[in-house]
Amino acid sequence: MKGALKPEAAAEMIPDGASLLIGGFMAVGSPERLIDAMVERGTKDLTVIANDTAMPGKGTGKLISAGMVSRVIASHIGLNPETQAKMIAGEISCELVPQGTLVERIRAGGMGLGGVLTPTGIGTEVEDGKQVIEVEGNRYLLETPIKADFALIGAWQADYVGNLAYLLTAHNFNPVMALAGKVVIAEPESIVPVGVIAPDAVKTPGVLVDHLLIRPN
Amino acid sequence: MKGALKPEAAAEMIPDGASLLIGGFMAVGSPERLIDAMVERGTKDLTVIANDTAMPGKGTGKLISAGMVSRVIASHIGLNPETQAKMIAGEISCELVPQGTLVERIRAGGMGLGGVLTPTGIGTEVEDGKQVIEVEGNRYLLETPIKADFALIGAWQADYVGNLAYLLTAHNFNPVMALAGKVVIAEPESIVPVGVIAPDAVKTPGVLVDHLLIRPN
Amino acid sequence: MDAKELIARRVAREIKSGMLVNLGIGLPSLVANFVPQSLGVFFQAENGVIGLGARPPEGMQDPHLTDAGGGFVSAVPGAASIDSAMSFGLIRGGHLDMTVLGGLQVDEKGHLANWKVPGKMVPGMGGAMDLVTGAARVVVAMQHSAKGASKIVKRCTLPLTAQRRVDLIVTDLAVIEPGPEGLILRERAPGIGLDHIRAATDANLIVMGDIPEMALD
Amino acid sequence: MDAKELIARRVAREIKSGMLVNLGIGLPSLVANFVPQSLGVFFQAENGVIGLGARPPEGMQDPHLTDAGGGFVSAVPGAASIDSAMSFGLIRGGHLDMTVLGGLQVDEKGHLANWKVPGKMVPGMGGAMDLVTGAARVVVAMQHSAKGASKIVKRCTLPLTAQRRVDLIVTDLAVIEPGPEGLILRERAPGIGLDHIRAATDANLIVMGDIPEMALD
Repeated sequence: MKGALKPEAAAEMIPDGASLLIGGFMAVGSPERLIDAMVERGTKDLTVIANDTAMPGKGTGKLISAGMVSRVIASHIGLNPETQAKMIAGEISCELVPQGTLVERIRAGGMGLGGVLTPTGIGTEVEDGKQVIEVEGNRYLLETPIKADFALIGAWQADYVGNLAYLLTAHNFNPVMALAGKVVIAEPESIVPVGVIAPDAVKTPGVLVDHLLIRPN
Repeated sequence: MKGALKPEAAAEMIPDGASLLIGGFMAVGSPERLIDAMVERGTKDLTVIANDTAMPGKGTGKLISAGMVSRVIASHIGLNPETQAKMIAGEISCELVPQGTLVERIRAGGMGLGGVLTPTGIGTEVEDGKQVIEVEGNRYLLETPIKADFALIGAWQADYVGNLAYLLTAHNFNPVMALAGKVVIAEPESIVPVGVIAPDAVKTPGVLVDHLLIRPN
Repeated sequence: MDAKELIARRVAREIKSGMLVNLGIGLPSLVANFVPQSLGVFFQAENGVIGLGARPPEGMQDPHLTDAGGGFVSAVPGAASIDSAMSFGLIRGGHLDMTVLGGLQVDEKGHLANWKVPGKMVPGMGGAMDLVTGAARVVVAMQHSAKGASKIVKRCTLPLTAQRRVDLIVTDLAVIEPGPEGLILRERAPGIGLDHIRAATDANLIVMGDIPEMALD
Repeated sequence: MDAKELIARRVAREIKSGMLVNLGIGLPSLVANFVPQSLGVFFQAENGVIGLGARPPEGMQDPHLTDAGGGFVSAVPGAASIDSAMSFGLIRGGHLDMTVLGGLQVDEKGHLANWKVPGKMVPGMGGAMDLVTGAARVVVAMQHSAKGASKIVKRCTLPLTAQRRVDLIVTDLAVIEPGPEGLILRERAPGIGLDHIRAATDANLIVMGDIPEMALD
């Protein structure tokens, strides 16, 4: 059984310089209350690993606007002009990763695999500096695993075992990221009694989740 | 929309010498009606890729007993003495693969990855003859992807789009195998109208499924 | 008919019954308007849904159901939720029958550049590299020229999206099929002559026999 | 108390509140009987469930809910279904807090052999290699000797299960902790003297200070 934390208490656990996997796709499925509490606290020098940096005022975009992020690993930052501007100004270093590679690198980190062998990026500048492995006559990039100090997960339902269920396109990176954070904090939209989420509806088993955020209000 | 086939019609699609991914764990979640129809037809020289060969009279064990299988790729054959006997007699060649490696190799085949980098098997006889890749100071076996001519999937519910849902421990290898067969045949316990399986309950999207078996009776 | 509608209508004719199709943001997304519902086509949004439907009526939008551009969408009967790992597994594994993307340049080798203008626009590749690498069929939908310059060139000067040769280019002037020998002119836009196309194209076009006008449903 | 119960009771004391634990088939499976429900421990069956419960009453067995040995089980409140990819992702990724396995041999380096007797027993490794490679803690539960021969040996003559040093060995005679310097004797079984243990062990044991008797709840 896991107790549920207030967003402020969860934000306090995250020190300056931490690396964070943050779920969501253009902020859909992102843990917004936790992000708000982090902005309130003003943690510095964060590494954010996420599909994108959303847009100003939404999801991970709030952390960018608040100047809390020094490094981004993402597949797309094009809809957040502030990320682009800070990257050009040298305030944020950006590693851009193909979306399918990014999710597999995180999965590999979380599932104890040594990396990802993908055809994506072969023959492009994504190949630069990377090992190319030939398997059965085809060439693949070796992409390294990703783990982080924290995974911040947005979910639909949770129970107090920590089991999580997601809705529709709010799944995105969340189920995979929940595997790869040393500490996993989940922000569900509701928390239901243990036993209410059917075993087949659980997408993230509770054993992966360290802390839950309390219900809104 | 996919029409539903009788088991005999599905079994007829599978020629001698075909490679088959067959879902199930000790026959739990295996497509039993399809296997029965295959035994009736007596297809020869099959390669069976499955977690195990169950036991005589159950699941893939029926194909072994009927002498239809010349090659097995599995993680465990210890509960089927016929597989052991035929292996020792040289009638079946067996490749034994750690269970976690087997499922990842099939996933890699189905998801267009070049292979699997796993720590499992390092320093054991599983390492023999395989490439070892060092990533960030750790050593991993490079295990190659697996695909097959057919994937034979046992499911709980299907709709006529081909979407599949599974129950409890009858998931096992089925969702991953549905990615890696050139032709995917699913045997559901029931077929429901399109729209009845909620999008979040679908574990195998219908786009992966080529044929459904008709409902029993 | 404006240029975008022309392109979208022509691309729509490439889509066959039962396909799984991914449409890029912008021009490509217009294609859905011209695909008859009777075809039973499923559209994938790579952020996590198969079975993308129309924009929902005002007041019925749901923040858990959006497309890859972040816009509100609906789900058709038989839709399936997928996480990012499954989404890109389907793409990279060749289960996606067709992707339609915009382009900045396509060259005589059929190579596409569509994700970066060094020093100007560095939004990240998002899913584009996986889509072009893995989809069974890649169709580029774009204006023939931008700011007076041909987007069809001898050799891409912008960074490539993949080393894979795209399958078809549809512009407001022509339909062009890249092949091992070069760019084959297949169709002319209504009322557009060969000389017009040649003059607007900064690459060699292979012209074999009479070039018909595009058929548009 | 028979030898098996003794071993199971002692291993049970290694299990702490909130752990995720995988118990092997046979002797290790008895451990569950001695873990108080109040600890909130979740048992994983690698075939696909977290939250394994007791055998269901006669007539209430369900073919979709079995353990890795194929026996009928139940699910506790808060249980989660997982497919084989997630199951072994949890194991290999270090999310499994403890695995308890049987052994054929353990040697002075703490290496375990438990899956093959060349020429005699070749059942396949099933999940054993992944479990020993990936679990946070590996406990071997076995009789000290088989057919009069010590199962604790200088160097394994049987094929290894992994190159990883196991964390603890619990037998009917002793509790032994493999360390970088060798096998450290930690506890004696009730009524068993040091000389008895030494005589029954075909390997060097490091004995430091007084060796207490096993505590058994």
